[in-house]
Amino acid sequence: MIIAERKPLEEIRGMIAGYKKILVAGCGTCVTICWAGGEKEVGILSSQLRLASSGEGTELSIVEACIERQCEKEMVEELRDKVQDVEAIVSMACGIGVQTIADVFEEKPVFPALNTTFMGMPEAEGVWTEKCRSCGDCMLYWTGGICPVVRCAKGLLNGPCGGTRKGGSCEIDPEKDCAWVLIYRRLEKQGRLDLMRKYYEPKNYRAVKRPGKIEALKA
Amino acid sequence: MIRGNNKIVAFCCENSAYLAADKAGRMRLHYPDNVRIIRVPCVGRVDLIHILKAFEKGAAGVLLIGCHEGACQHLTGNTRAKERAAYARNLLKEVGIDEARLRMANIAPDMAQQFVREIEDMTEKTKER
Amino acid sequence: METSSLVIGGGVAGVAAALALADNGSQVYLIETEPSIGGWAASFCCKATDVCTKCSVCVVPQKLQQVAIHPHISILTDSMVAGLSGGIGNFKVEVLQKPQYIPPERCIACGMCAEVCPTEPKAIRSPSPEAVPYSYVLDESRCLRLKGETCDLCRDICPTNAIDFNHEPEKKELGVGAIIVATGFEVFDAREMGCLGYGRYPNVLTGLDLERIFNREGYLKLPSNGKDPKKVAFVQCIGSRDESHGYCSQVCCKYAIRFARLIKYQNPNAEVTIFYIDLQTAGKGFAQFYEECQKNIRFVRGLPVEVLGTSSGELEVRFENISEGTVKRETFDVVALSVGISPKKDSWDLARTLGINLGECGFFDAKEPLNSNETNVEGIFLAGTCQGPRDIPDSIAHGMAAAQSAMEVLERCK
Amino acid sequence: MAKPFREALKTKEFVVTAEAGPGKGSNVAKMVEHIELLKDRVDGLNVTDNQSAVMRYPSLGTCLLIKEHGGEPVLQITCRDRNRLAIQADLLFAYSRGIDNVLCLTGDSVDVGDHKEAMPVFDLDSVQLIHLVHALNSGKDMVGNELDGGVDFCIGASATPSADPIEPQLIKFEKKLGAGVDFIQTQAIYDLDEFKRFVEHARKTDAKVKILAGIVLLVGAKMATYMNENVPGIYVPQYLIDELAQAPKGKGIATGIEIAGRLIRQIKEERICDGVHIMAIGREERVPEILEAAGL
Amino acid sequence: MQIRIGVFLCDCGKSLSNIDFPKVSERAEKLQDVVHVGLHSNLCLKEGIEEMLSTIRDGAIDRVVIAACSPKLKEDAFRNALEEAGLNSNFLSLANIREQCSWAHEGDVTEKALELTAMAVERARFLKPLVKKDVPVNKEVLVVGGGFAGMKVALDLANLGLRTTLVERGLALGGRLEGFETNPAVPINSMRKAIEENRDIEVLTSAELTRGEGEVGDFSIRIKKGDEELSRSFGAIIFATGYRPEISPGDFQLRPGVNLISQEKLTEILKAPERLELRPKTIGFVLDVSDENCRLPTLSALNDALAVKERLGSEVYVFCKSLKVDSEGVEEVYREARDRGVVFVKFEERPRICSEDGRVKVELNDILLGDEITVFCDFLVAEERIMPSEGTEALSSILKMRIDSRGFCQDENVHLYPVSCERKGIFCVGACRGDLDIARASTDVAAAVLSTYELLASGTAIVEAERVKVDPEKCRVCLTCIRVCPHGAIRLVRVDTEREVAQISDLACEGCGICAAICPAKAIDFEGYGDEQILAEVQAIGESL
Repeated sequence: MIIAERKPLEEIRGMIAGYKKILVAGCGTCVTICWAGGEKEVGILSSQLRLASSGEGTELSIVEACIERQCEKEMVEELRDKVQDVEAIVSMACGIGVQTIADVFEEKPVFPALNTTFMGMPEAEGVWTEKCRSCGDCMLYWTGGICPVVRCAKGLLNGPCGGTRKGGSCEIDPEKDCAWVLIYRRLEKQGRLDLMRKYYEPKNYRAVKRPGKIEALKA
Repeated sequence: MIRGNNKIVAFCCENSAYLAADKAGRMRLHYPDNVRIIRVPCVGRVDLIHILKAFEKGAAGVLLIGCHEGACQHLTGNTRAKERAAYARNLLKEVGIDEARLRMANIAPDMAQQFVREIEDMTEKTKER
Repeated sequence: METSSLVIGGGVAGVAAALALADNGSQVYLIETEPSIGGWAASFCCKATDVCTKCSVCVVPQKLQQVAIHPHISILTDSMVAGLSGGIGNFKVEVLQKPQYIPPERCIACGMCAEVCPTEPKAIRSPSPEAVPYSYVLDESRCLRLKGETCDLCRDICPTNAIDFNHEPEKKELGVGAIIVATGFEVFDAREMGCLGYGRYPNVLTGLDLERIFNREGYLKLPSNGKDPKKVAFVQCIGSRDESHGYCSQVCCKYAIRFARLIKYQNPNAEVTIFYIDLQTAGKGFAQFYEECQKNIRFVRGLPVEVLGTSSGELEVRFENISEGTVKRETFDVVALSVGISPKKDSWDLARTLGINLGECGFFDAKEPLNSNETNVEGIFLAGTCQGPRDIPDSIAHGMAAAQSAMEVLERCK
Repeated sequence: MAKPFREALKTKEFVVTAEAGPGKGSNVAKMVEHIELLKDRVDGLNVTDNQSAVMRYPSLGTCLLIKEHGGEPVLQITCRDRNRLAIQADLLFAYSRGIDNVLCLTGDSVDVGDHKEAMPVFDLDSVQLIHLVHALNSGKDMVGNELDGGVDFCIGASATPSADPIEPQLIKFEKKLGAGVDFIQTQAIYDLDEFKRFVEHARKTDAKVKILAGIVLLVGAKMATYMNENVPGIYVPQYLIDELAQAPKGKGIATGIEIAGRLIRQIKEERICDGVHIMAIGREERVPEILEAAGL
Repeated sequence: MQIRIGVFLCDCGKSLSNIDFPKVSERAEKLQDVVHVGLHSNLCLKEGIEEMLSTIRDGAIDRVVIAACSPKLKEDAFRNALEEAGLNSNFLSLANIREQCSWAHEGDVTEKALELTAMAVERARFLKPLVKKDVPVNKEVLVVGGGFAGMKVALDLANLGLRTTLVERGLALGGRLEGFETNPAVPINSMRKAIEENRDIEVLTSAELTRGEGEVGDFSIRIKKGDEELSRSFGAIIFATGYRPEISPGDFQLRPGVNLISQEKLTEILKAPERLELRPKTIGFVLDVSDENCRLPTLSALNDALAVKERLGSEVYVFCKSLKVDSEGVEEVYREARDRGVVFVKFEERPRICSEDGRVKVELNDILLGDEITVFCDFLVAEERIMPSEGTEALSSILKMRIDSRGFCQDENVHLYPVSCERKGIFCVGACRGDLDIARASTDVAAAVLSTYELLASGTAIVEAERVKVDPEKCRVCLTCIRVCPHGAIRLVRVDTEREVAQISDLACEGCGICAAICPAKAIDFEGYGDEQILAEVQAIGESL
């Protein structure tokens, strides 16, 4: 799932400075689930914007909306009526949603309210961690299902660096586990340590041509 | 432009703070009449948007009053409210509203005096606006 | 055969029992000698600091609420059991109710009667904030009208015409299948221990006084001068574990420690000392709390032999510090006597009326250790502190347990 | 003119190298001093590559300086700052200027350095780097294109004998040996028994590889405890810390030098390994004293 | 459909003199959707309610706002009245203008009274009807743990006609009581027999819970018995898993061996004293060394001490810090023990214990004598630390219930005492929820039995359907509500063939609204405390009227 977090209010206000009528559009999928851009967050941001502008006496009227998925042109269409009578759009979706809206409503300026951070999963209530960097060349089968590209600070492929801290935490953050120590422990549990002893060639960082594009010629 | 008023919105857990307020009345402990109590089943019910909207309406201050930690009938309601209040204070800071205008308090059903004190404190805090 | 039931006593245990029975469909008569239910616990205070200290007082008002509005519970206040006939499954209980000059179901607690009452102090008492039912009470001994004088001020002003001076004591006969006795306890009268100065010095208080002070005022000030207490002493086992009380009251150590903590919390520079014989710190969730308390509360083993007022208004406590084996004098500005739970003096009468036994300590006697609800009379069960000392949760549990025994009887009656 | 380092590795029975840490800025005077001071007393001067991710005068440049002053440089290359193209290019250049010893490292993370916002490259890891050097040595670049004019590097790698947990480290270490290295240079060691166990283990995988024990000069108890808490893979036993602590004021470093000397002497006498690599971080001028203390 | 709100003001017998009621009612009439304003004096009394009903009955009103005394007093009466008048009982909105307005402030509070009324009116405009409905509940009960408490639960429930399945991890029923030979005689064998004979009790020994899903009325449980796994469903679950005694040698500076014996060992000895080659001269009991805040060790020590006196006639010492006498009858036993010559020695610093020529040497500072004493014991009976029984944590995580700070069942929350836990339909009795003596345990049992009976007896439960409701259309299935619900009342269910969404069990829901507050999709509505209803009140604040 795509994880994002909201930008500081100041930054958002900077973007919309000068506009008097805006649409704040939430997205009902990933960013709702990671508490960043769902209906609830739309309400909070809108309220904050109103408070801030009223605080300094500038007028600002806000239309609130939240749609199923902002990454689908057809779904974004639902916003058209609302978009008509606003000067600008603040999108609370991931970068994909923002761009879809920008494509669909070319004439209107679109501003991102979120920073799209990574693909991850909920670790605990309200905590999300990055798990995949979509390298296009998945190697999880020989790393015990733990991705070193993401979870090792240096993305090393042939084992830990010398920076592993006491107890097996990462050089850059004692709170973070060293991915390779985790991999070692899991493979050991599975009796597959031979996989870790193997030498792995330098990674192919062009497995996916960037910008990525897949044409599934099925069906 | 939002019309300011001097109201204090107090979201009161009906198992504790709301009873304390009733008791204060029964004891005729007079306190400032600018407080508006909104009864909630648990202070954990109070959502950020409720707090923000109260300020949009121009409230001078907002109080979340629940049971003491460890005494919430829903176990986590009051601790969540506490965290939520802390988060809300950041949201308020972002929009340039003095965080002191939002407070989370813990009060037991029989603590009429403490309830009154909370209201008076908040009224004091919000006077010089 | 009767499926309704009688609960004698509207304290925590009685209320718990009544609720349990009523929730299970039995029609419950809850009779209470006082004008309002709730017993002692209703006047107690929450002892939370910044966190809950598990005194359980806050569960009481809710239970009272539930009882007050429960469709299957009829509350008879100012009432007592006058006679009993029949037996398990169909008892006939004779209940005597004092004159209801102001029947609760008619009083809207507007308070105008008290305002106009000419006597001083008023013959019409306003209910305590916790009172259930929340209605005004007329004090026979003070009311001019009842003394034969002509005064109708309250009756005339009462907007609901609730007041009726001609009200007579009422006899009711109730048919019930099972009876639960939950008459509760008496707080030990600290005056009996004259040497400790209770009643003589304003700053010598009892645990009960503290409960009420915190409940009403919310903060402890010196009764003598309204200042913050600086040096506070708690004295344990007052009316427990002595010649005339061969038992541990079970509640005193815990409430004393909680109060000590609360006082510390409200004014951190106060020094608090607890004098004790054996500290009873067992019980769910209490261990950690006790550990915490040891950090800033002084525990001294040994009980004061005497408390004397000094010229400067302080209290000199003479005690034997057993750990050090010395007799010491130390002055405090408040001495709190942790009074214990005593059996009710009038238990005898009820015991006779119901034909149930009293134990040697003066509490009602349970048939066997493993079922402390059963009495020697089939169909009559005991709940709460009338059977032996208990704290609030234990009383509630015991009340529910009594209800369970009663329920079995009622089921058989169906 | 010093003897080539690879010769020393082959022939000398106790090899000594010292670390040279370049400074920030183009002024190389101090560096030259150190080179002059040490070039004839050690078998190799080992130059760090933006050590601990702090931008400095380049390793490559410093190696050239050493060459010019007649010393024997060992080029450290990390994977942090260059991708596979840049690394190969640098190596070709180095060799063309007579720099033929290379120590292959992963490199500290940029997060610990002074350019925290930098893009961490790590296109390769240390094991892959070793393979890459071998490829160059065989006259081809890593994708197999012929080189016009090949190279012949003496290849070194690092190891951390007192890492915890050690097992994953050993596996990686075996991979390095497997890739083929001429010498191993370890992270600082203080606990010799632990180190002996490590050497034994290494020998099992590769009997011939030369092992240089890392010796970091302790300048005081504070530094020692600091390293224990903050520098991964270094562990200074308490008794050494106490020894440093007991040293009279200002004499801390003297004690440190004595400790270093003692360690080196013991390693030499007990033939625990093939030599030492002395790291007198920022105190290169004291290295001679260490050598004396060690009786070298 | 136009909303028609009736506002009923009560001046409490004209006693609320600091409110100008005519003014309030005149202004209230102007509020949106208000079609009737009535001024009353005793709404809380029968006649008052009758007055109100007469107005409602003629159908002119479909929402009722009452501005009077605290809702805590008469809310239910009012709701019942609405029902009588054929209105849904949820179409009621109250303004507390007595306790929290007239009585609470000095001087004229007409404005506040008006605003409170306006808030209630605004709220009323968003009220939706709530329907009561019957939900079936499974009448089977699962009892976990076959010790005294578990057995008693099963028997008592059977008495009340509820079928139980009694799951015991061990080979046989009985639990720890076997050891308690010297404790108040528990009719353990007769209980066992009664259970065997009772057709309403199914006993599964050497069986354990492996999985648990669902909520009160409908728990589906997997039980592993031997190598087969049974799936059962139950309406309620009662935990009676007891405790685990533990001797930690660390607490006594010597290993448990010949001289330092466990309580079980002592019981063996007492059962057959003749087997001892020579009678022990002195036996000591040491308390308060492993856990100063525990009752059970004291209870067994006292009973055992008496038994020793009686059967072995040895000298008996009890070393302790504070004797725990706060259980029924313990003080008496204590006194009896002293009369029988048992010596009680109190200490502040824990005693120094060591072996010396085959005996246990106990050195300590006797605070009553005020100096050091040394006692040699042939046996020292070690104090047993009372621990949660094995697997308590696992078990409670299977059923998503909290454990307390010491690892026992049941969170330390007074509202759960005595026997409830945060999940409706799950009860904890006896020592599994802490250090409870057998008398307290049997009280627990009775309490839990009655609560269970109340839940299940009728086979159905009446609930307010969908008071808190997840809108399946809006639910993003983020699982947040499921994770945060303190009562484990929410689970995923298939709505239409393929899609799963969160659904709240009306029966298990305790109506706290935590889920509604946290749902990032705003998919959860809480009738009575819904966002629009709370916000409606907020909106009415400070509106000049």
